[in-house]
Amino acid sequence: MTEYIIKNGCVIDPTQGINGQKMDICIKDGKIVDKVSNSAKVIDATGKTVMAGGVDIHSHVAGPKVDAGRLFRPEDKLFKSPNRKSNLRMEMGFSVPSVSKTGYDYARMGYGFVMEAAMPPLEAAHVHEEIRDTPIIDEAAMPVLGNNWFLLEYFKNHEIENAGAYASWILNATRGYALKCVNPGGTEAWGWGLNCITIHDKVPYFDITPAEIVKGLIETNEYLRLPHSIHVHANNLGNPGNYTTTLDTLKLVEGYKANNDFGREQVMHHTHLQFHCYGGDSFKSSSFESKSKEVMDYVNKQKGLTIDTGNVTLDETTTMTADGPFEYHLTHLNHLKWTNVDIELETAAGIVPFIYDPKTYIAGAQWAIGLELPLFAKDKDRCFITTDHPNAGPFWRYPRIYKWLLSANARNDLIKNELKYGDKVLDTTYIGELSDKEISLYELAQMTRSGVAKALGLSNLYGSLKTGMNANVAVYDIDPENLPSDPEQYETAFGNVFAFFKDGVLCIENHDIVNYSMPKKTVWVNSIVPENKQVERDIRDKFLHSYTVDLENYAVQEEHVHNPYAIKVDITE
Amino acid sequence: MQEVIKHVACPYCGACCDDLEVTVDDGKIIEVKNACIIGTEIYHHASREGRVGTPRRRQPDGTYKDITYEEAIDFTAKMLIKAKKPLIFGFGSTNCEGMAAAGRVAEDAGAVLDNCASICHGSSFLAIFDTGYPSCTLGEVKNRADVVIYWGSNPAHAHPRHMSRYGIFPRGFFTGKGARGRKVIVIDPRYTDTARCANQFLQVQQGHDYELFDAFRMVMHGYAADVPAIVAGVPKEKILEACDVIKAGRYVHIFFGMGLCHSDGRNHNVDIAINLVRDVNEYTKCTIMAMRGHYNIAGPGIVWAWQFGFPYCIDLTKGSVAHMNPGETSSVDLANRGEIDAFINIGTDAGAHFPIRAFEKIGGAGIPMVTIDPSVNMAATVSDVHIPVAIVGVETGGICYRMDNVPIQYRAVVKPFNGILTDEQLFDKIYERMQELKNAGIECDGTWDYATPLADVRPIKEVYQ
Amino acid sequence: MNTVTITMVKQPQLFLEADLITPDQFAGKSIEAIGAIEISEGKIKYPLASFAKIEGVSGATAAETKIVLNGDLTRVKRIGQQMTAGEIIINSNVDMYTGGWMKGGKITVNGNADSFTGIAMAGGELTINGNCQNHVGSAYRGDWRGMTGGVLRVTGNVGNDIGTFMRGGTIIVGGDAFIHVHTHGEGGTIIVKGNIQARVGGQSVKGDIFVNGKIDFMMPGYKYVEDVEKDVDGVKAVYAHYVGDLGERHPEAKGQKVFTNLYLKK
Amino acid sequence: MTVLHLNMVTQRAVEEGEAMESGKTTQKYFDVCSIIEMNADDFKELGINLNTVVKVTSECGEVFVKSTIGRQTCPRGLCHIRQGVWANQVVPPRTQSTGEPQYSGFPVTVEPAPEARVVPAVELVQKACNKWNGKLLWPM
Repeated sequence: MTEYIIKNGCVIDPTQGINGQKMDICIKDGKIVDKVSNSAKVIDATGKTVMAGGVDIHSHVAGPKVDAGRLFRPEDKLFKSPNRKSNLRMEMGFSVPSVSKTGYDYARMGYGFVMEAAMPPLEAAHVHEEIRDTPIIDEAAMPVLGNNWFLLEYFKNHEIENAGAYASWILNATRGYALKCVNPGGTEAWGWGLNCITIHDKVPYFDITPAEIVKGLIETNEYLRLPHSIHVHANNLGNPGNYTTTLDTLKLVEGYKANNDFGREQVMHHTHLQFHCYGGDSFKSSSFESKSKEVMDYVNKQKGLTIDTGNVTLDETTTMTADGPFEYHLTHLNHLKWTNVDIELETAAGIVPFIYDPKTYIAGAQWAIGLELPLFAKDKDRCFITTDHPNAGPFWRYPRIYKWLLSANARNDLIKNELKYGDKVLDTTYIGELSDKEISLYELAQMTRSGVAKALGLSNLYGSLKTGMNANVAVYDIDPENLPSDPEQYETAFGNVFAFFKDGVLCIENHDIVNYSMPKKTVWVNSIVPENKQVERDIRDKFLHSYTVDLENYAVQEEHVHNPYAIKVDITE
Repeated sequence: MQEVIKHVACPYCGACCDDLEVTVDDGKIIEVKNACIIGTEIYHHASREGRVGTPRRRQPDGTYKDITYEEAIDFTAKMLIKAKKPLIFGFGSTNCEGMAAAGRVAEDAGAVLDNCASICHGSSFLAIFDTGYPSCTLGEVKNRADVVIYWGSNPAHAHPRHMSRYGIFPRGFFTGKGARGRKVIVIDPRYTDTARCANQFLQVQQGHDYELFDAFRMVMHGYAADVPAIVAGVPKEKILEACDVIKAGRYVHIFFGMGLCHSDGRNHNVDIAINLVRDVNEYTKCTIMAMRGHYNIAGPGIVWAWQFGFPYCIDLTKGSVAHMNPGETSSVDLANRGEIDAFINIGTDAGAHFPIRAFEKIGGAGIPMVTIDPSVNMAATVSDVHIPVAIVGVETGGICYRMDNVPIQYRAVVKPFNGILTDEQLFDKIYERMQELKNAGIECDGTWDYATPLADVRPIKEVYQ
Repeated sequence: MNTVTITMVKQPQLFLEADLITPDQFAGKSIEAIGAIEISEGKIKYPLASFAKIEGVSGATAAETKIVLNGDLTRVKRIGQQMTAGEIIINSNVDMYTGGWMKGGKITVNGNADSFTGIAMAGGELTINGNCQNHVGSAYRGDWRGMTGGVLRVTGNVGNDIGTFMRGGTIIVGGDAFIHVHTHGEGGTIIVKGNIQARVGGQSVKGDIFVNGKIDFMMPGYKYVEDVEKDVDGVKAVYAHYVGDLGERHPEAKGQKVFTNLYLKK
Repeated sequence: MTVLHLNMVTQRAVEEGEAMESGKTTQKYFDVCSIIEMNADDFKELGINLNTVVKVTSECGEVFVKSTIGRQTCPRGLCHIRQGVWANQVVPPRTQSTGEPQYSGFPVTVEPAPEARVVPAVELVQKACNKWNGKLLWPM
């Protein structure tokens, strides 16, 4: 097998405390090794930054809702799709790219692993079909469980073993990775056109509250000793004044401890926090303001939490979430087309195009709040960069977000020159207070590599350049010893990786994709629990009476899971 | 030895019933349980004498001569490369694996890729582009809906088990009374067999559904008083009565069908229906769903959306980007306008289901034509080459998308007849052959033995980077 | 202003896509360079000179460039697409998308134009001295931003979907329209001097529609207000003023709901 | 002789679906698809018996089919031929720029043609495509 040596680059690897040290990275047989033979192909990384492949903790890239977003927005392709490169497949779409563009663009940013943020269990086969067609990147998907009828009933009666047996069955049936929770209870209420705004609102019929659901999920997750914690999108997303709901939700972790063998320390990951840090009483009134500091103050002192940002990129994009009632609310704000899919017994989804227009005050404030979160974060290993792709902006804008974080000038310029209500944004958010704060490349690597992999329980697969790791390595045109004076260079360099290795295969060489046919993994958790006849009977019963597919056709068949990589977690041992 | 295979999904309509039990004896299908009359017929057809077991080439006298797969694949691959604008149409009856493979072929060939939605629920796509699609899975209807509306659709005939599995009769979690607890409204120009199951039947004047929807929306927007005395042939009292039923419902669901898509206004009949759903959500929960015809006609829309971003009518001839605009890149319009120079009919029958005045411009235009289908259909009878393939859901499995876009995993119950290929295998082989031909220097240079070369017209090489 | 004259000398077997025939593309180019501009027939790209004789001189800028097209252009699509300035005169029938997404300048077609003429037009003048097919001045699929500006004039008849999702500008139809006029409109003005079969102003939010002939089937959602005198394309007449579509959402301005106005000539 | 001016639609029927799956070259498909259904009063006006062959003519063609009233009743002025080869002989291919032909809602005339032959599907399609050589290769 081919050997490579990435010579003389400035290596940044927080997992080993390496910060810009000049060293060689050797690759052999897909792994990072201590040394290679003389015949190894040399990649000259002089004056460049070398990092482990990026890890995305939350991105909507494959599955029914993403695809519906592609399907219902032909205008997202018109004059907006890049011209095809001769040796690649077509790359279609701006805010919701085709699977080819998704794989290519992640590789171009130096990312090797992406977590699909929401997989409706009933439609898991669809997610795996798209994963098959997405080139280069390894993927995993989280089944959405915060409004699942089985779990609502088990949690109501506090049957954690039963909930665990069911969740374990779902992870295996869907080839899923972690327990995702979106608008707990609220999405079930949406089945009747209702919602749960606070964590104490009762879910219609099921007589349970979002707080009880979240606690139940935490207990189930730790009972199952899963690699990742529960992954929460809290109630009341996107609404002015919602930060109190957010704090209430975050505080639910108090008293719980992580229980797993994967090095994960948190018991809850709260996703796209930007959408959950709003003060004020309405988008229309001038009371709308940032509460990122209040929320981050709590996050900073609570070790049981990790978060990702959900940065607004000021683009025209497509919002999509399992938070059905939120999307219904959104379509009333902008009167644009609205797609909704309620999924029997499980979840829902809504999709609405949205324009984060820098000429509006709200978009400017949302942009600022998204940047405040990582700037406030004390522990960069617990705060990760996302755009909640495509909700706050497309993922391929990450390099632009890095620019805004790495360079205060870039941020301040934008406030001054591009935001129409820049002064008002300065008044109502904390971005002015942070006007000289910048993160380092080392911190960026924590927020996009090491920290993310740890929170996902995937430290032994991703996010590190330690010897023996799978060789996912990105080389960027940035010289840490001579940082660019023009912040635009950050965006260019992080968006067009100089070289990228995926599992030891040279995928991008000299900025061009040279190989996209390397094997890629579908990572999933094979959870094993004690036999549970009660749950088996409950499952049979629900399929007999309530589902419209046969139980025997529900689990994704082996032939439809592509390049599976199982992480076995056996709690019976 | 007899074997009963259970939980088999049916390859007929978009209801995708997955509870069939098929009895097989020595590779022959003996009995089918739980399927409707049409589904049953599909399984029996698979075992019937006289199926086509090898590819065939049409002879000048109209007879067919058996050829090998290699010859058929070579013909198809060469045709796709040489034609300036080949059209690949169909996919009503294939699995998603076949559609994904066809997507790769079409992109490499620079073809137009279209599916049966183009003449079926394509208008619904246009409406979804404009207005979105507030929908649900069928289980939501079964478990929650107490008001069900079938508008311009006739499941009694087109989706025979739809009403019993999902729409009217099933007892769901919150709908334990089944049909007795549901109010059913049917709106159609004809008094159909579905209408016989309705609590309320509104006989709309054919072609005027749009106006009737507008009247419904007026009521929802508080302008009931301004509704004219008769709208689209329906008296105002009946409209108001139906609106009262809708507003009083806890969960309202609208199923719509070809009655909207095939009449004047096409997409706008659907788009206003979707807007009515938005309006009704101000009062109570309301969702809508297209009554997709074939068991996997939702599939190509889904697969191609992730490959190209468009569900149908995908013009890949530019090579650099995909383009979609029904009315221009749609199969019937391409045929009407004489805008294609090669045709693949796959898993459908353009010969029977296109208006003949459109089809004759393909079948009678002297352009090369290939039909890929398990059976002899009308398109096959005028094709240069007919390539039989395995029947999905009978001889091969795969993923198919139900009308609510839920993926259903299909199973094979018998081995492919005479060892014929699946769609996926066939398209993969066509793709391989295309690479071989391209490597051997075969290219699209504007000439092809059926076409008149244009003198002095020289193409530009290296069309994109 | 300099003029480039293009005369079709050959016909394609299929159709030609000529989105690069615009003053913007021609400006500052030599005749040879213009002849080398790509037009495509299916997946083959040809130099324009393969199909047409090119004469004259282009201007330094688009605004100083006029293009005259002669010969049979019935099978040529996308002429004048996205043009920003200058002038195009087409002495023939043309195919689809003529003047699509145009932002400025002037196009005159002395003949009929097919569908999607002036689609998502944002400015300039587009005149068809003949009939058009469907989706004149309409939006691209899925886009809520249809025609936003400019004047689109058709002297003859038009088909369905005239000004769908229109948000600005003016469409004037000298003859009849079939169905769906100003559907989903949210601004702009449409004047139809002939008759319309049905579906005028359906789902329209705001804007103005003038009809001088008859409407066979009125939308139920339009309500008569009063008779008014209006000056329409230079001619004064009395019109019955309707507002609607009462079945659609409407914005408020100064505490009043804003409706689409439909003026039907008495 | 009476000539009716009707509005025509074409849609699926369960009989058509079943026959289609048996094969479009079969007698069964021929029997269930080559029929026109109309309102009883319109039928009476034609002055013919059930199953008499009629000629249906639209703007773009004509077809001979057997006449019935049909269980799923049409209102006066509307007629229905089950989707398939015979209906498509008269369906206008115009699409209103949507891709979908005018399958429902186009004017036809219906007149008795008791002497005429109802032509089999293959013959209709092959003739339209200039590929008819005078004999049916598929026995019905």
